[in-house]
Amino acid sequence: KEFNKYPMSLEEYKRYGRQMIVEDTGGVEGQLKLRNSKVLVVGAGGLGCPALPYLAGAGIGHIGIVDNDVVDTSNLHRQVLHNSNKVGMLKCESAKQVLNELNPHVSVETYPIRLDGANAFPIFAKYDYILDCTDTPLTRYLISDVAVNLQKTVVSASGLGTEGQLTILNFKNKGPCYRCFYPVPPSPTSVSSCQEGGVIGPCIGLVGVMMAIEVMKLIMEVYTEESFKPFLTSYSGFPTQSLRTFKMRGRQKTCACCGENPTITRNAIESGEVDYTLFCGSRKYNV
Amino acid sequence: KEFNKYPMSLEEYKRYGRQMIVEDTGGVEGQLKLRNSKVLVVGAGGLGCPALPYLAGAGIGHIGIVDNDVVDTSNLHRQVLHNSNKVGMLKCESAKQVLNELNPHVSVETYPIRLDGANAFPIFAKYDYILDCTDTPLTRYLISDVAVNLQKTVVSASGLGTEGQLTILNFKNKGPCYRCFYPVPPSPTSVSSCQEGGVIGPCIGLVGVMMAIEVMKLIMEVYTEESFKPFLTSYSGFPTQSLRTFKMRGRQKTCACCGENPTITRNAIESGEVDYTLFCGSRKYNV
Amino acid sequence: MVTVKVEFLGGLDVIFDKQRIHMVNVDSSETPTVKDLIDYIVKNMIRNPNDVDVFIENGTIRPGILTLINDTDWELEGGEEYELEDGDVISFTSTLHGG
Amino acid sequence: MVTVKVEFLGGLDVIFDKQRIHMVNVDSSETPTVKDLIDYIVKNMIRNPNDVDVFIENGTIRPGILTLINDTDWELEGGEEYELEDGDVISFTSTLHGG
Ligand SMILES: [Zn+2]
Ligand SMILES: [Zn+2]
Repeated sequence: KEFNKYPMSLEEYKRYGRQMIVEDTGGVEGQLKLRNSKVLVVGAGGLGCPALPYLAGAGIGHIGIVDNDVVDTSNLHRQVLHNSNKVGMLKCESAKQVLNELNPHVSVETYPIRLDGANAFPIFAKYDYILDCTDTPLTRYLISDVAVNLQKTVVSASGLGTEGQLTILNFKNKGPCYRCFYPVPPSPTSVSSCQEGGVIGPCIGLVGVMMAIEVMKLIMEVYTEESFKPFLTSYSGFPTQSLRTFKMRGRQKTCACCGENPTITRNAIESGEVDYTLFCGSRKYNV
Repeated sequence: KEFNKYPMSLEEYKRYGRQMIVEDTGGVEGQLKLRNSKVLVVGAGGLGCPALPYLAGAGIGHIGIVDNDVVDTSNLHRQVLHNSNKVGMLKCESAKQVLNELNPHVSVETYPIRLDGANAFPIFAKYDYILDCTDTPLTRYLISDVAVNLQKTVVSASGLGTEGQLTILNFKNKGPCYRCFYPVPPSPTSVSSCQEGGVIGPCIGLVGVMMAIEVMKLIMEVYTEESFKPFLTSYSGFPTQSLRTFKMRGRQKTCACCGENPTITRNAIESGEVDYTLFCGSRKYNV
Repeated sequence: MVTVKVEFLGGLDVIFDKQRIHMVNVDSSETPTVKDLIDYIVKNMIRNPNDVDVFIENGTIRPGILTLINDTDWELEGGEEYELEDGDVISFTSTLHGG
Repeated sequence: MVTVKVEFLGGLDVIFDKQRIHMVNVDSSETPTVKDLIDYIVKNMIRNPNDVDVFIENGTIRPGILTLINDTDWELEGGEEYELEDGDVISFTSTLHGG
């Protein structure tokens, strides 16, 4: 009973007070929603680095980080959660250190693995929301497919050069998934990742911060089944910073994953029947 | 001669390579501009925290940080460059530690002082660009006034709740200053700072990241005297994230600071003749 | 009669039932100006008389509030004397100071 | 003849002289559709024939490129059969994958 009367510690009230008094956050109730929520961030790179500290700062109770890559000097202009002393360290571990120091009330789990059809399900199942901060079409299809099969909502974003894109996939298992937007994968030759294309740190960083805001809105139920409309927001950093929100198609009945006769089932993904390497072409991708 | 042939070290080429291949950055030449530039960030709070690591990451050679405040638990939901172990430490020193670890090629100077008319001039004089990351109208007038008198361009931003604003002041000593936009200061009772009004961490964070992008554009001369048009960009985080850019008035001939008959001169500021406390009313402000 | 879209941004919506966007019909013998719109807002849209000071000071828009006509600073459009046209978007935004 | 604004976003501008925005006049015996616009773009606006594959695959917009009609997904507007009107904004944006 005492516990219900004061649902948070004094330290938490102090820590989150400035955020709780913003009406849109829903006060104590909203703060408890954040504390009880579990968010999985796939990729601790250019998007994950700016999203993660804001998620931890806001008090999202459980954060998972999937990344099997290690910190490299060439990452540091944009992956600013890491640093020069951490070159060679796993990005997920580097990020976890920072988050633990930022907010000890948040539990952080790391998964230093390369995400695939076999290992994704048990990990995703533990979380409420997935942030797709990866950098290849392969992982974008995989994350969306697994999320649809586990009924999870995904905040998905990407960036290159001075531009970025952001969308919400499989919203409450009613919104469109990645395959609704992109039923046919792009040919590998047409895809450039940031490794080849280059990227301005704060431009991809801004999109990562946007992802943190979107998942907070999902948790605080700013988006409802009534109010949510499928969208894709496009960011340009140069010459003038701008955001444009495109109204997008809804869930497609013909979608191979979320449609009426899905072939991209859990079994097909876990068994390797859906071959993401083949599906997206033979070029090697880095998660 | 050898020095001119390879203007940067191999480590720098590796560190900045992904950024240098973005056409808008101007390659090696643009990178050298960043390395040679000196940026002063006034305020290591909600705006400064996200701007600073991107400035350091991008390789801006000299960064100054003005802040006399110490880290408090209630800051950490939005001031994510600091952390729980640094509660009580000067924010400028906390930030400097992080930047030094992120990029040892960047020199960071700290100024743990409360900015005023007497101490601002010698500090500002050492820098090319000023980022106004403060949180009171008092400091916004002071920073703009000093910058105009020293012919410095200012990137000025602010935020509250789920919203933010960003503008460039005194662009190349030709654009409008803060007083051109706001010749009469607001009455103190009408001003709410984040202490009272509340703020969502990543919403103010996004605006801070925007500031880093704007100063990079200034350094890389994306904005020229021909292309620059006075603007104010307005960000909303809820319910849909959006940016709107308003076309603003140019420099005003009647402006008390940058106009034809200025009364806000260096002498008037340094001598205390311009009393920023009186000017903005009697309410106490925190820089 | 002229119909314009009026926006209250930067937190100004608190004195307008927390509604940011309003469609407003301004009636006037001559072509209505922004000044007429401001008078209309003060008379008809601010419910609590104590809130008038948040919007108006010394007979015009309070210092610290920017007025935009179709996303352009009203100083560039003639200020209070700007003549409203159907479909114009008039935005009032409080200047933020937090950081 | 119909005049529309065509935008190439997400890096697609590289095959159009690095220009993002183009004003395009589409002529057709009947009312021109987006399909006619795409044909026009391929025939008249892509200078280097090698670049056609970046834009078109199997006779339609390449997978990975989103087509927007006035900021709305063309799937909601009738796709290729959408009939162009003066002033329409047709945007093509390459999907980004970097992170
Ligand atoms: Zn689908
Ligand atoms: Zn001025």
